[in-house]
Amino acid sequence: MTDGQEVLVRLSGIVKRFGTFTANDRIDLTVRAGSVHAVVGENGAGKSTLMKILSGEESPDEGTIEIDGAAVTFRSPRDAQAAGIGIVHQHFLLAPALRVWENVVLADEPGPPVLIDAARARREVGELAERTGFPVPVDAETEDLGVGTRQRVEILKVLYRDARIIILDEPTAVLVPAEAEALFAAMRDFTSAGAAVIFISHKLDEVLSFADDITVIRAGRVVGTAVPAETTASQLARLMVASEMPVVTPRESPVSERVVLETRGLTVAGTEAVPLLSDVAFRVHAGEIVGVAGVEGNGQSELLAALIGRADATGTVLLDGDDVSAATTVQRRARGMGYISEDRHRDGIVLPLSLRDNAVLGYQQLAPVRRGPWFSRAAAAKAAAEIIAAFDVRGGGPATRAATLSGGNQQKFIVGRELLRSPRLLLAAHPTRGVDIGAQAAIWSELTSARDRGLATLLVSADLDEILALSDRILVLHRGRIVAELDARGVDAGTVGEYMTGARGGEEAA
Amino acid sequence: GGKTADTGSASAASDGPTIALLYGTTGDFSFMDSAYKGFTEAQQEESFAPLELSSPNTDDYQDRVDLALSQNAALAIGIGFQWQQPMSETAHPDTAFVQVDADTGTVIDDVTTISFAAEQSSYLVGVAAALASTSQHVGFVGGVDQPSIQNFYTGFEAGAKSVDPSIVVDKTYLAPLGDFTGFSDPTKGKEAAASMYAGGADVVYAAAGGSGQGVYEEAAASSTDAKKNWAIGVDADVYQTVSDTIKPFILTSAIKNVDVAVKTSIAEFLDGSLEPGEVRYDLSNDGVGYSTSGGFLDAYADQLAAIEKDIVDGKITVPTAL
Amino acid sequence: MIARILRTAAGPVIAIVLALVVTALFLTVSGYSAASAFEVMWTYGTTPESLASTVNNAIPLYFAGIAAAFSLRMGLFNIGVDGQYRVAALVGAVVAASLPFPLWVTLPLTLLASAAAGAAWALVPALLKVYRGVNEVITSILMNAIATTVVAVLLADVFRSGGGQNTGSAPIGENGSMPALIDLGGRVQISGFLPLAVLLGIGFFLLHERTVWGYTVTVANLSPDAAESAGISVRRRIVTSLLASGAIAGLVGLPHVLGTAHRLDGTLPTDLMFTGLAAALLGRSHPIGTALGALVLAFVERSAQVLGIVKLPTEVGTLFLAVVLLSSALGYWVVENGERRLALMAAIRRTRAGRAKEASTR
Amino acid sequence: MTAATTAPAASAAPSSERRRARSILSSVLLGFGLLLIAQWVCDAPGLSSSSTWGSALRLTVPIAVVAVGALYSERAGVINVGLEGMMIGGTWGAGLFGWFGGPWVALIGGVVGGLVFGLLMAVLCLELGLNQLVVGVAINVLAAALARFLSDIVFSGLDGGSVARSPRIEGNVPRVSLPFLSGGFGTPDPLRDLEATGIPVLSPLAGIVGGLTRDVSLAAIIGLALIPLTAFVLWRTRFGLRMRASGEEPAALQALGGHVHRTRYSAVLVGSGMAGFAGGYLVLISQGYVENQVAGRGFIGLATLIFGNWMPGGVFAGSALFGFSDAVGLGRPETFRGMLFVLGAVFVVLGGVRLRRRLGARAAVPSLILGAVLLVAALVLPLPSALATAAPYLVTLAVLVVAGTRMRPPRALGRFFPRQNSSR
Ligand SMILES: Nc1ncnc2c1ncn2[C@@H]1O[C@H](COP(=O)(O)OP(=O)(O)OP(=O)(O)O)[C@@H](O)[C@H]1O
Ligand SMILES: Nc1ncnc2c1ncn2[C@@H]1O[C@H](COP(=O)(O)OP(=O)(O)OP(=O)(O)O)[C@@H](O)[C@H]1O
Ligand SMILES: [Mg+2]
Ligand SMILES: [Mg+2]
Repeated sequence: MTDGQEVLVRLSGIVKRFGTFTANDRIDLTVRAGSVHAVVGENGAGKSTLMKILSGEESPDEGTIEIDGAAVTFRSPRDAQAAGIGIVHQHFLLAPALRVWENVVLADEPGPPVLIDAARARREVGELAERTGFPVPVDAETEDLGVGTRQRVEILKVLYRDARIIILDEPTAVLVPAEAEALFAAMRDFTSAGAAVIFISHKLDEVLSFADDITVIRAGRVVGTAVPAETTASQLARLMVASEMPVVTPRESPVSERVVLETRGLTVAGTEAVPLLSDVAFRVHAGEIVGVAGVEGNGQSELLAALIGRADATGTVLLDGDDVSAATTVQRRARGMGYISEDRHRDGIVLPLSLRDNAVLGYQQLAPVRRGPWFSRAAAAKAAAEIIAAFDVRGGGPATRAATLSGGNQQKFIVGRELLRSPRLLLAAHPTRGVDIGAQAAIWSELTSARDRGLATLLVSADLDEILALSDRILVLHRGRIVAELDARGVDAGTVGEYMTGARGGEEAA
Repeated sequence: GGKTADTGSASAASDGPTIALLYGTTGDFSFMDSAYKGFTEAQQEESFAPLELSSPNTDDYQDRVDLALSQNAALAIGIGFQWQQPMSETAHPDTAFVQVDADTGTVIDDVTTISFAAEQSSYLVGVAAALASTSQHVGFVGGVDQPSIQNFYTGFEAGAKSVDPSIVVDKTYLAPLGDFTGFSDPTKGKEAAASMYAGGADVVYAAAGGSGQGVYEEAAASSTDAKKNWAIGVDADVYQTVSDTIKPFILTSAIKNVDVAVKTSIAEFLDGSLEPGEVRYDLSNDGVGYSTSGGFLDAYADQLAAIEKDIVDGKITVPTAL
Repeated sequence: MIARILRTAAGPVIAIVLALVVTALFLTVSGYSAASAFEVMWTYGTTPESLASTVNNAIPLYFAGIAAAFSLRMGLFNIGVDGQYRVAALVGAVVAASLPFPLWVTLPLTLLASAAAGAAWALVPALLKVYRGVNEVITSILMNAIATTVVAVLLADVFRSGGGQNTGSAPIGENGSMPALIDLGGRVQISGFLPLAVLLGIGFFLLHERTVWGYTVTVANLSPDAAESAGISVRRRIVTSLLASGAIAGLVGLPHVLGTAHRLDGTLPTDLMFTGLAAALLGRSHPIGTALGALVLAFVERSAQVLGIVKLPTEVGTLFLAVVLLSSALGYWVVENGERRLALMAAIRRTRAGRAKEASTR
Repeated sequence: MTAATTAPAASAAPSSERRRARSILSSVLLGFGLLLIAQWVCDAPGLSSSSTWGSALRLTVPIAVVAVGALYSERAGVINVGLEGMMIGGTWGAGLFGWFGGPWVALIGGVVGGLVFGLLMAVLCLELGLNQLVVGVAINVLAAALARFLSDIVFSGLDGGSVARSPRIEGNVPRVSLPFLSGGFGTPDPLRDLEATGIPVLSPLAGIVGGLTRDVSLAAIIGLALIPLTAFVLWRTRFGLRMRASGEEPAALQALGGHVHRTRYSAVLVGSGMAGFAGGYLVLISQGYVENQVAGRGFIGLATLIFGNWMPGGVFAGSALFGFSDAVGLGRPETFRGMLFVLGAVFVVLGGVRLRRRLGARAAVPSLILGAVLLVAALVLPLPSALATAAPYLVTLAVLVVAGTRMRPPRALGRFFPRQNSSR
């Protein structure tokens, strides 16, 4: 594998324990200069932990790190940065109230000692953004930015520090394909200049087309290495989780004629004159999955919020023919709406609470958990146990805190919670975001079997492949409007992408 | 308050009967300090075992009375009108009770109640203020808007108006009823006085405990060659306690001899002459008065003496807020 | 089970030992005898009268603590307990003195009126928080000061009864006063508020741990976004939690008004909020913990009264209180850290052993 | 959202600044106009007298300083409920130091006294991760008890000292005035003369300017200078940026190699030093330590910090509002009426503007109603004198009711951040 090119990073025998748990167990990893090295593995395999060790945020309990052939010890991220290592975290580490340029230059500010030369800092960040092709609004407050832009800010933080070794921890989980492409292109520029990129992803086709080397980790240990040319996605998947690539079972019954969800003139006003969601009308039938495609920030969030009753929306929402436009979230859920939220940590699950308590979130006002004024803990525990058993949630029982579950298992738990109640309509946002192949397969099969049982699903996803694989029909949202309605069978990703970016469609669809 | 390094032994230090002082906490620059002073002075002059039961809490008066009884105190002196209830409700066959600073007319079985005619001394300093004022404009800064402080004002205003019915009397309370920060906020005292001096007043009477310090400072700070400003102190002779730079601005102080009351009660108890019933401390028995330190009142000494005599003789009736 | 009891007890025990040590250090350094101080405090504090008084004095602290805990559960810091209980005490005193009904009618009405007054005073921070986004801490601080003035004005100009230096409201007769629950003669009496306090604690526990409402509050506190998605109105939880906190705070002054002074006057204690908050924090907002915390603090306050007998300044009592508060937090820290350390050591031993076994089998 | 907007933002800045300056100027003019009207309507010369404004300035300083000190700690992510205790520490330290070293040393003593409790808070909150509310409350109780306990040991035996008071501090820090305007450095004092003439508009203006510039203690100037200084530190220095970052997202700071603990320590200590300075300032006014003289100003400081939305400018506005209404409350009753009138008029105008801009009834109606109530109160109702002592609280509350915006506390406020690699 180390054919001629010099080795930039060599990790050997890395061990990291968290209390009683061993997250990294004697891991070896070798990264060549000028290469892209992918690290793959199931959720909780220890990938992020390994990267934190390499970036100086955690110190290993055992093992050595070599950079350019010399052994190094990182006492802090600063040491790692001095050695040319930069990391883009899986979960963004940005101070929300700080401006973009402030987030970028933080702890490495230009200017005389003590002071910050703000003008210079802004200029430098602006130039860097321009030069490297990661445009950002330099003076904007970070909390006002969408995920794609935040991702770019994170990358600029790394580039600003002249990193030669760039770690990307699941950088594409939140990006739409076009954004991901741009990211890969830019990364190629760096590697051709001699830098190395270490890159973690659960999207195996991405890994195969972009990486030079692949290391597979399972349960904290290296279980294999590969080069893309000699391997396939399903081989990789087997290595990772001992499971096959997720496949979608073709539908057995045709879509029913019964309309479960119908919206008319659904509009969510924005802060300015432009509405966030404008005059949206569509139908979802029983036993149908309708995909909603769109670049992040084009109204998908507002659409879901309006449907579940969290947004101030105008227009009509009919559920099984009944007008629920004025119903509260609780009433809508009681009438059979399930909701898989966009960001599980924000509003899908309550991390410090037990799985038992999380198992009834959203259903707390309904029997069996509600008994008069009382909260039936037994019923909640039973629900949790059912979800855990039926959806193969690993990592704990009803008493386990949700935070200690890996992301993929958290996601399975949420999907399970929403499906357990046999809803009529499921609003599913990014149901497999950030979960490993095994979990993705499990979630997909749950969604399709629920579909076959007659569930109507509205599927929002940033992952076009997922939409194409699961949907019967696809709606494309652009600037808050539906610009296209496509039959999923006859369409390819390119066409959908053109509608999404506004290159196609426009007037005639509106 | 006194640091008493000799600890460890309970009150067996001196022989003689145990005498308990029941009070709040010292450091109020007012009658608690004064009472405590009387108590310590009595210890030097008489022979008894002192027992100090102090507490900052307002809800444990009864506990302290009980404690005094349980320590076999022969005499318990409560400082403040709040002792009225526990002292009247507690059986005390072997203990004499004295309640200091009772309301005029308070009679409790088997308890000696001591009241002060604070309005009389305030009347006299009001007269002095009016005589000393060249602008015919004086002021009053009260610490907390409560009856005992209002009583100072009533006397002061009546005294000032008796000299010049058209005199202007400003009045400010630093805090409302129940908010005792008004007695310990010199910053506010200073600004209240500053407003009065700037508005034309040249004598300000401070009945504001520790906040009075700010008034005295402001009297000195705001005086100019063109306008001399005076402050009047309260309770004790303030002239004696302020620094030399401020002494020239302390016209007089209205004095309430709580220390004398405590000391006298102890002496009377020890020689067996302490009787239950009401004792009134007023001008006639030097229970209240005004100070002449600094000699700033020398010019008006005769006038003041005449008025004092009229009050004692009942020719002048001083109004009271109580 | 034993381990759990040990674990629960260890924190407070460490806290009190620490507090004793620190206070003793202070006393010794400044030339006082700590041993004699603690001895007289203990002797006096454990007399039947003192124990009864400790229980009685702990009740208002407990009310204040539960009021604080109620808001803390919703992530709110109700620093306005102070103002709430003073306004409510006035209302309670007036109602109890003026109603012509027998005790069993007057008393519940008084309690309700006071609770309502406390809740009303908490309404301002609650509404400002929900509709204007104003942090409840600032509004509560302001409302405390305003409460002082409002009570002062009402007491001085409207409800004052009697003259002289007494600024109290009208005296409350037999039909409005809280009778003693247990009267063992002398001053060994247990206040009739004790059952109310116990009920309140049980109610607090059930409400927060066993009802759907409690569940929704937990969710709303931990994750407002998740709450909204689950159909839980966070605003409504904020308002109800603050109002309930205010209502409970409204009871704080009543043991004094209805049981001791039989009117509202200058003897109403002024520091109940912070001591009560301290009790809640000592007890980690748990009803039983808060009760223990309140008892400890009341015991210290009561037994410190006796310090004058050994010529010690009363500040020692306050000092001791402050140190108990700090060391209680420290006590929990010691326990938790110790536990974590023990677990870690055990884990390392286990993995070493595992590694050795692996090596030997290979 | 995606395009780089460096250039337009840079060119837009000056014009927005100019717009802001213009709006500030016009509101100042409006306020002054209303003041003149109120003065005439309520017959309250005190509203513009130099004594009121001088008082307002002096009463503003301690609150502004303690609040801006709390700003450091809270911006760095540490809730500071212990301000009152730190201020008490400051008063006691100032009393002790001032007794043997004079006024300047007293100020230093104040800072030291505050630092002691700041250090305690920092260690307990940052190292051990104790609940910050608990620590704050405990510090308040502890400081009050310690101050009295130590006074008993140290001050009681001294001449002029007692358990509740330190010996008098002789001398004071110099006071300055503007030369040739308010009589600084032995020059004439035309503003005072102008104020005395009673010329409309000019004489009130002279009163206000004179009050704000005459005989201002250097300690007050230092205290007020801390506000722009803090703004500078916050926005223009590395420490400021890191402080904000550690209050928003400490993990981000740490991941970039910053030192969260170092930053938080510095911030808490600087803040406590300022709280102590505020205590020292109080001691200079009373020329000695007086027990309980802090009188709740620490809590007011905390309220002011929140009122000011954790911004130096807001903190200044809040403390100035508080100081001014406090000064007015301590002055003559008609001045208080005048202030209510001004406030009511401002609210009514604001409500009118909001109605015209169609910001919705919810924004406009409270200010209109409250404004009307205040106007009626100012002109017609008999006001109990006790109300004046509550003036600052009522005014602040009224402003909050009308203005209340979404507060934006530092996101990591109160969140413990363990030391790095603590698992080892
Ligand atoms: N700070 C921590 N304390 C305790 N355990 C931790 C901590 N961080 C990680 N872990 C544990 O280490 C394991 C590995 O975590 P890691 O973040 O490296 O997984 P990952 O491979 O990145 O998973 P994913 O694909 O979901 O991102 C997790 O299962 C978790 O239980
Ligand atoms: N302090 C902790 N104690 C226990 N588990 C932790 C702790 N911190 C993190 N973890 C767990 O470590 C695992 C990996 O953490 P990480 O931050 O990579 O999130 P994740 O689970 O991979 O989420 P994602 O869905 O975004 O992949 C998660 O299971 C997380 O719950
Ligand atoms: Mg990860
Ligand atoms: Mg993950």
